Amino acid sequence: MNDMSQAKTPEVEPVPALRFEAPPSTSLWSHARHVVSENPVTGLAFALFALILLAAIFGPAIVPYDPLASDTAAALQAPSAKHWFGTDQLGRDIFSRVIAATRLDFSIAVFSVALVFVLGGLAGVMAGFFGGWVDKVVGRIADTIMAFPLFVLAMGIVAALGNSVTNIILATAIINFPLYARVARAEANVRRDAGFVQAARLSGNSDWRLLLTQILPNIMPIMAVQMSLTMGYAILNAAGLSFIGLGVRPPTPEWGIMVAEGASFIVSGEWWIAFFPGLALMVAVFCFNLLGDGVRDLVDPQRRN
Amino acid sequence: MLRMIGARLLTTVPSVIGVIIVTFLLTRVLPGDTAAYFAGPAATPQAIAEIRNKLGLDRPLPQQFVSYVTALVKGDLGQSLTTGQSVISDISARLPASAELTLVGLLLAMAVALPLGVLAAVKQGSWVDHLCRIVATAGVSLPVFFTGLLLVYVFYFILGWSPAPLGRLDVFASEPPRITGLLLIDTLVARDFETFRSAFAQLILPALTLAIFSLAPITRMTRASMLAVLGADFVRTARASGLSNTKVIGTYAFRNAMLPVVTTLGMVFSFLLGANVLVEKVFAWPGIGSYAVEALIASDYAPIQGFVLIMAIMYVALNLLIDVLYGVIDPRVRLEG
Amino acid sequence: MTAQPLLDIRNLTVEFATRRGAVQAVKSIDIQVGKGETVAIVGESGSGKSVTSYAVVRILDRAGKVAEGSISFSGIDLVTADEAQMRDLRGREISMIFQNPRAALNPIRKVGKQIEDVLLQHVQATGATAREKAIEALTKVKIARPEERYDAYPFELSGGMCQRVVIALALACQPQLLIADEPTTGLDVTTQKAVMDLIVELTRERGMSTILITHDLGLAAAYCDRVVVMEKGRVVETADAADIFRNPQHPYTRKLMQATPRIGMSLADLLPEASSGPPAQARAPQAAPAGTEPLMRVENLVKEYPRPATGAFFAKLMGKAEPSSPPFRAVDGISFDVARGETLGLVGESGCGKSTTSMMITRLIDPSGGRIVFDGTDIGAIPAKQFAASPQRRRIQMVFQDPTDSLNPRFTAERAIADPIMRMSTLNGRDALRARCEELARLVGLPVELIDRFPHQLSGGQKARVGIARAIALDPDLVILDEPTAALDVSVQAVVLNLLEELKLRLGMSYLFVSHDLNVVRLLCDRVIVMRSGAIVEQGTAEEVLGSPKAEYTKELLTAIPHPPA
Amino acid sequence: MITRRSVVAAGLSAPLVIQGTARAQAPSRSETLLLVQEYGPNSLDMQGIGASQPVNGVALNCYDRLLRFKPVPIPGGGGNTIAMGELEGELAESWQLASDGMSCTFKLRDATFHSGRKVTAKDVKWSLDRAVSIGGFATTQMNAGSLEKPEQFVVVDDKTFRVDFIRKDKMTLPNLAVTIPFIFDSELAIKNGGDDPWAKEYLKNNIAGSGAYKVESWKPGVETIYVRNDAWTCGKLPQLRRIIARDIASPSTRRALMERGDADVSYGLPPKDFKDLLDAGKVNVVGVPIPNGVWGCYLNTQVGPFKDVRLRQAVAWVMPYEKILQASLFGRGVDMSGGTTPKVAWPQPFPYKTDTAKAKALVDAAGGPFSTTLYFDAGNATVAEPMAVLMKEALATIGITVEINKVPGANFRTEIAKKTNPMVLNRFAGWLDYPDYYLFWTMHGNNSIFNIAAYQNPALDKLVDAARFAPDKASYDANVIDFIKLVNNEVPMVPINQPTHDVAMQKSIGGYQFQPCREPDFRYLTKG
Repeated sequence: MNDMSQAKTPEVEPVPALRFEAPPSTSLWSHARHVVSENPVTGLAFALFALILLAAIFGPAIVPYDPLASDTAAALQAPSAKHWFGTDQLGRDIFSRVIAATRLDFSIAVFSVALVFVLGGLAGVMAGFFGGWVDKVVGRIADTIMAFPLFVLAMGIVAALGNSVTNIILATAIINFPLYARVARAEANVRRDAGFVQAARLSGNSDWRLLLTQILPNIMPIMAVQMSLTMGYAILNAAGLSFIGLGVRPPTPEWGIMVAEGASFIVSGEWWIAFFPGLALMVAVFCFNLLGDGVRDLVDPQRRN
Repeated sequence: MLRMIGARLLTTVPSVIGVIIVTFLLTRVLPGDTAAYFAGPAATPQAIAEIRNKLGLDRPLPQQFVSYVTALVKGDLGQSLTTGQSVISDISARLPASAELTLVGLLLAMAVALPLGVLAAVKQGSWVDHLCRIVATAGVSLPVFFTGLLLVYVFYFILGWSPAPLGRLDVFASEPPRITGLLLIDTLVARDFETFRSAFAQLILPALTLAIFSLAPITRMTRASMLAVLGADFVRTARASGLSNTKVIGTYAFRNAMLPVVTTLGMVFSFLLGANVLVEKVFAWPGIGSYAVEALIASDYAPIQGFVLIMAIMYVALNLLIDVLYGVIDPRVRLEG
Repeated sequence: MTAQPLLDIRNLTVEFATRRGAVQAVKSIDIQVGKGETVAIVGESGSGKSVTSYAVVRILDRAGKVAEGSISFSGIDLVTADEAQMRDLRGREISMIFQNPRAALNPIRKVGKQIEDVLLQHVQATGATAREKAIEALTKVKIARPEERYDAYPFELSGGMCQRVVIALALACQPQLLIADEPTTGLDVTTQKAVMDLIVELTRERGMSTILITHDLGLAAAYCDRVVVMEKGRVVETADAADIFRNPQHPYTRKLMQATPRIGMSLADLLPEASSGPPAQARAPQAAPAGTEPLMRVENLVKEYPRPATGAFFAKLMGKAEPSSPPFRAVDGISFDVARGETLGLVGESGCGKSTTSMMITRLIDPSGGRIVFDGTDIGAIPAKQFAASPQRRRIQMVFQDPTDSLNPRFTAERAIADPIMRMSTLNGRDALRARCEELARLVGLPVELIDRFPHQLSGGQKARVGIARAIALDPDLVILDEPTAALDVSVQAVVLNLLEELKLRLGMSYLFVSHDLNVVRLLCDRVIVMRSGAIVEQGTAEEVLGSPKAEYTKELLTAIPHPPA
Repeated sequence: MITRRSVVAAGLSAPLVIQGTARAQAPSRSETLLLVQEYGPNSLDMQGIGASQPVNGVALNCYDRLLRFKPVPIPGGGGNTIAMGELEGELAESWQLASDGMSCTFKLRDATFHSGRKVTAKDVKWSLDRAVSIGGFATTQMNAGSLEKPEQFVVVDDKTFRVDFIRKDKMTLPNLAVTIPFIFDSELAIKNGGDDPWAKEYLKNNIAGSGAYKVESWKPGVETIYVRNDAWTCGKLPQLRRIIARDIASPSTRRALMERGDADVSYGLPPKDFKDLLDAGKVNVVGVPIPNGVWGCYLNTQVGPFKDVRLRQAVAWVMPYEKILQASLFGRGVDMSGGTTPKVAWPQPFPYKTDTAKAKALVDAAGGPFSTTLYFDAGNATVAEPMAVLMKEALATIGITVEINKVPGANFRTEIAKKTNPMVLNRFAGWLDYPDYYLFWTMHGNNSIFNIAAYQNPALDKLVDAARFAPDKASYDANVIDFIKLVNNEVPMVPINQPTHDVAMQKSIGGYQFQPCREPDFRYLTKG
């Protein structure tokens, strides 16, 4: 959701920072270190991200229990040294399930974002760059999607195509399309007549070349910010779908489903079943959102010197 | 201005048509045989066939679409099979509930987010800035249904501060005569403060849930545009001519910063209106969100189509409103029209 | 200068906290401004002249702070004064005018209201009287129909108008000191004159002191009693305006002076004695003997723009575009020739259509009518989209106004220079390419070791050089120079202008030099075309047009230029 | 008196049924019952097409039938249940089977409809005619009791009514006591029915009956409010004057409401919650093993691996009965494993019990391993999902890999109608508690939608039909024992357990009455 707002951000011209002649070069890396140092929250975000990545890669290998193995004798146990996050209705170790779920949720986020980035990003850039009917068509499509209550649209798509990971990814990508299209469009439109684009024209670049060599690379940073913000949204979306029963198939561990399953146990006092997956969910989304800001700081040329 | 509105309306026509078509197709590819579902247990094939015929589901798609559209033109959104009522009456009965909930949630969010965003921008890089960033982000990072459940558990079940999540009114309170459908308003009109309190008490938790979720985008946007504006030349001029801080930030910076924020607000609102599906589910809120979900699960076409259509129209109206609002704040837009 | 100066800056040092520690933007300077005195602070970008003024009114941004020194304003120490006190002074005792007037005004507040805000803030008016006082202020700055203007929004006013409003705003409370920071940069010469005259007149009649911050020595000399020259944060010279041109003391001052184009000097004269430019040759027309086919013939070229759609809305918000109007002719049927080897000047004020013309000639946009015959072929007939593929493309190149904006931030200098070569020449092979780029770099005087840098790591002058190198990479026949030096400091401008001239001779190109700066045009061009609102008002050789103009408009332009005493 | 406000509401919101003095004397809180349920009725006409489960409740409380099941105490106490054989008159003051056993004559009570009209035999005929002709579920259910055509229903005189049988069927009379053959005020219905002879639209939104309760207000999906019909004569006047039935989708909320004493009665909580509530002891939980109801795993006998009876038996052997009972039903059910000698009852334990070795052997014999898919209705997820997961795990140990497919309610029926799913988890409960009735639906060759295993076996059909229309108890029992034996080793369906139907009630609530339709019967409930 939060990403929606990005679309219209640059309304007012920012003031150029004091310019000294021939600014010395700054490597991205040193810049990164600087950004983190001046903004600990971003540092935290990067750390979390690393953690999530590790969990996603090695998770299933390092978990103490088989995330699918039930043990009805040990059902509904509170967190303990044996089961850090406790056990669920079937006595499955929640810690193991939470960790194991990382890979799935993470890939849902990554793939859906990648998909929408390609579709929406490209459509938007073309709309912004070529204008005319391309712009109109893309605009219409975006409007139409926006006119839907997005979550319900996602539900509809998943319900219609059947609840599988692929469809969840697809649905998430589709409802994010307008967002990406708009941002990309705005950015491309601003740069469309920039001096360096004109210059490239004079250098005999075809429109398509311009698009790929001049416009796209310069829009990447903004899109990168978009992506990390949307990743969080993607996960939430998937979780929401699971909650109303349109998620991945049991017994596959997935945060949203686990929360949904645990939901009915909160009132009866077995809070941990929903709590820990919910926590993991929150931490992940939290991380992606902060990461968005971090990436913005990283790529913002104004903060370069 | 009027010309602008007219133009905007025209541009929205295609997307509304798009919505109608997409919804129709989407609902038709929904798996599950509505007829079989409503033939009830132990239904014989003939029985199912009868119902299918009764619902007109045995006719070819184009034909169904035509009859759907013609009905639509007559203002008939069809019958809901799950509630057994006409979709119009269902929606008109439930829309106010969702609207009230979303509106209050949004207001709540704004009351917190706007000052927070401004503060963060004015004190950029300070701990306030970081704090507001964390708080806002944390808010949006929580799945709404999770937040809802936790709130219910803590404030109702553990602490018992808030009333039972039984929908819009306490069981023994009676609904005020319906004017706007927004209970908070109707009760006041009816001078029925007892019911008002009840309605309000019921509203707090779900509204809070929504507010927490919509905190981030608004804060984010406010902060961003505030920062941009604070850096603008005219703010420097204002400072240089000795205007007081309140004047500079309030009148000069804030109003300019509002432009993008207004747009965001619109998006947040329409988003919430669709997204409070989950909240309504948790709080047994008789809104259109939960209505649509039930229908979807039962692959009950009419309500879904009706719901989406209504939402689309509201979305259009909302954007129109925003454009107008925009015009009010920003003289340049008026000229654009 | 009076014994007790109104403003007394002593040993002022301003620091900015950057990632590489504190950077001194202003280094222990002393400046005094007496009552009723007009002082110019002259310097190139980065000289710290603006920072000084911000320090005076204490509106340095968060990073900046006064490290040492004192600023006393009629007895009050502005460095130690508390914020409330400062706020009281700002606008009432000391006020400022900034460049880019449109941006300097609140875009969504009626200008009248904005003036009222100041008046009310400093209790110069009550709610009742505010309006009339505001209108009065507008009247003072010679704004026609002030009652109506009171309700106008900045975007409804021209740049000049806006600046008048800003002045009205600044003078509303009868301050003692006015600081004008580049008040006329970005304004057309005629407007510039009007604005400057207004400022001087108003300040004089009020017996106010004025600090004029500018990069333009001419302006300083023309309007100020005293000139303070700053370089890299230091005051290098302070002298009476009259003297400073006659015998500048400090070498930097001399350099500056020299770099400032004046009547009756040649390009080479712009450069310091030290550096040896190309031999100064008289600007005798170099146009090829009459009769020979011109390189380019433009026949009643027309460009019409439809009413801007909401797409332009963004640009508007940022005050970049002029207010929209129904379909209008940016270029209204103009015709002219460009002879081989000549430099044709295209001058006019903003919005006169000169940029549009150059864009059409470079085939970046399509004309609405007319022909552009280049070396026999009507390239105007080739749609801009396909022109990239046309063999003519490589023969017409362009140098852009803003060197920063015209370089892809993600390309190194080399990549930028190489781009046209890779696209349009047979030359291939990494090494060959590299060699060519280095050659070009040398040609434009860009240190070869810099060509691996990214734009944000290069100075303005260096970027300009990269831009030029790219334009000449394929030995074009015609190069359009669109205000190539507008964004550069005079000293850099001097060098670049000479470079261009030199390259032209060496490579036998023709130039179409688009500019608003007649002084520069006079130096560089053989023939001059003066445009106004899409039409040509006058054309002829540089001498004729700039020496003995026929058209009223041309005369107006010429008189508007501030002439430093030669 | 109809208050203005309620009319306004009626105009705008969902239809509001107002009868008599709705708000005249607001009943005190102690006379009002607050019931929370997952979802409410989608119509007020149980005979109508597409009526949802809760509509049974409306039929039960707002309408009368000729007969009703006689309350018999629940063995464990806590209230009453019913027994198939034992009926008592509702609208019928008395009834008399003809000597040839081919018809039954009813004497009607002196009862009045809510409209104030007297109930006549004419109304009874109209209503039963409607039930057999309207189509959909109502007609199907009527047929189950050999009530098939209008000719069977005869008006003798105003107060006398006769039902002619087309065949001897022990289910005919019980079937008159279920929630389908209830009696409408035919005049009122016809008057408002417009050109529709069965007044479907009108009766869907309005009550036209003589029952113990009237519907005061009905907001579909929100709440239904019932008020007592003080003129009810077909039984002891109910104690509760007003019933508010709120739809609360979230079970945990319903539970919370019960625990905090905000709601009086709650149906349909997850077994876990009933267990906890029972253990906590703050509220009463009454459970009745659902008669004729059982959770079963249907194994497709026509397609897929389970064509092979050995594999069906293997599943029956490997089924983790105990685990499932504990982990998914939390003990709220009766285990169906380890049966000994077949009895005349349904459901009853099959001779299988968890024995992996036996199962493995069978799979190997059948040439395992196999892989298959297990379907269940997402609507039952709370119970079915853990079951499915445990089965998946168990079957994996004997070399049968299972993919779980949770089907949204809407398409579950479509799925099972296909009869191609190799493995389906489903709970079926027949209203009429007879083994043959159950098998008629789930395994008979007529291949009803609930014969999910698509089991076809003439031998079984013969036995079931024979039992259904058995002339005497002896032959009936014999047939039942035989087909039980048959399915015991054919296992088209593996019975897992018989769930209990639980209701949570505040301690102050008494007089619980279980009904086969499993909807609350307000007429017996007491408060205080």
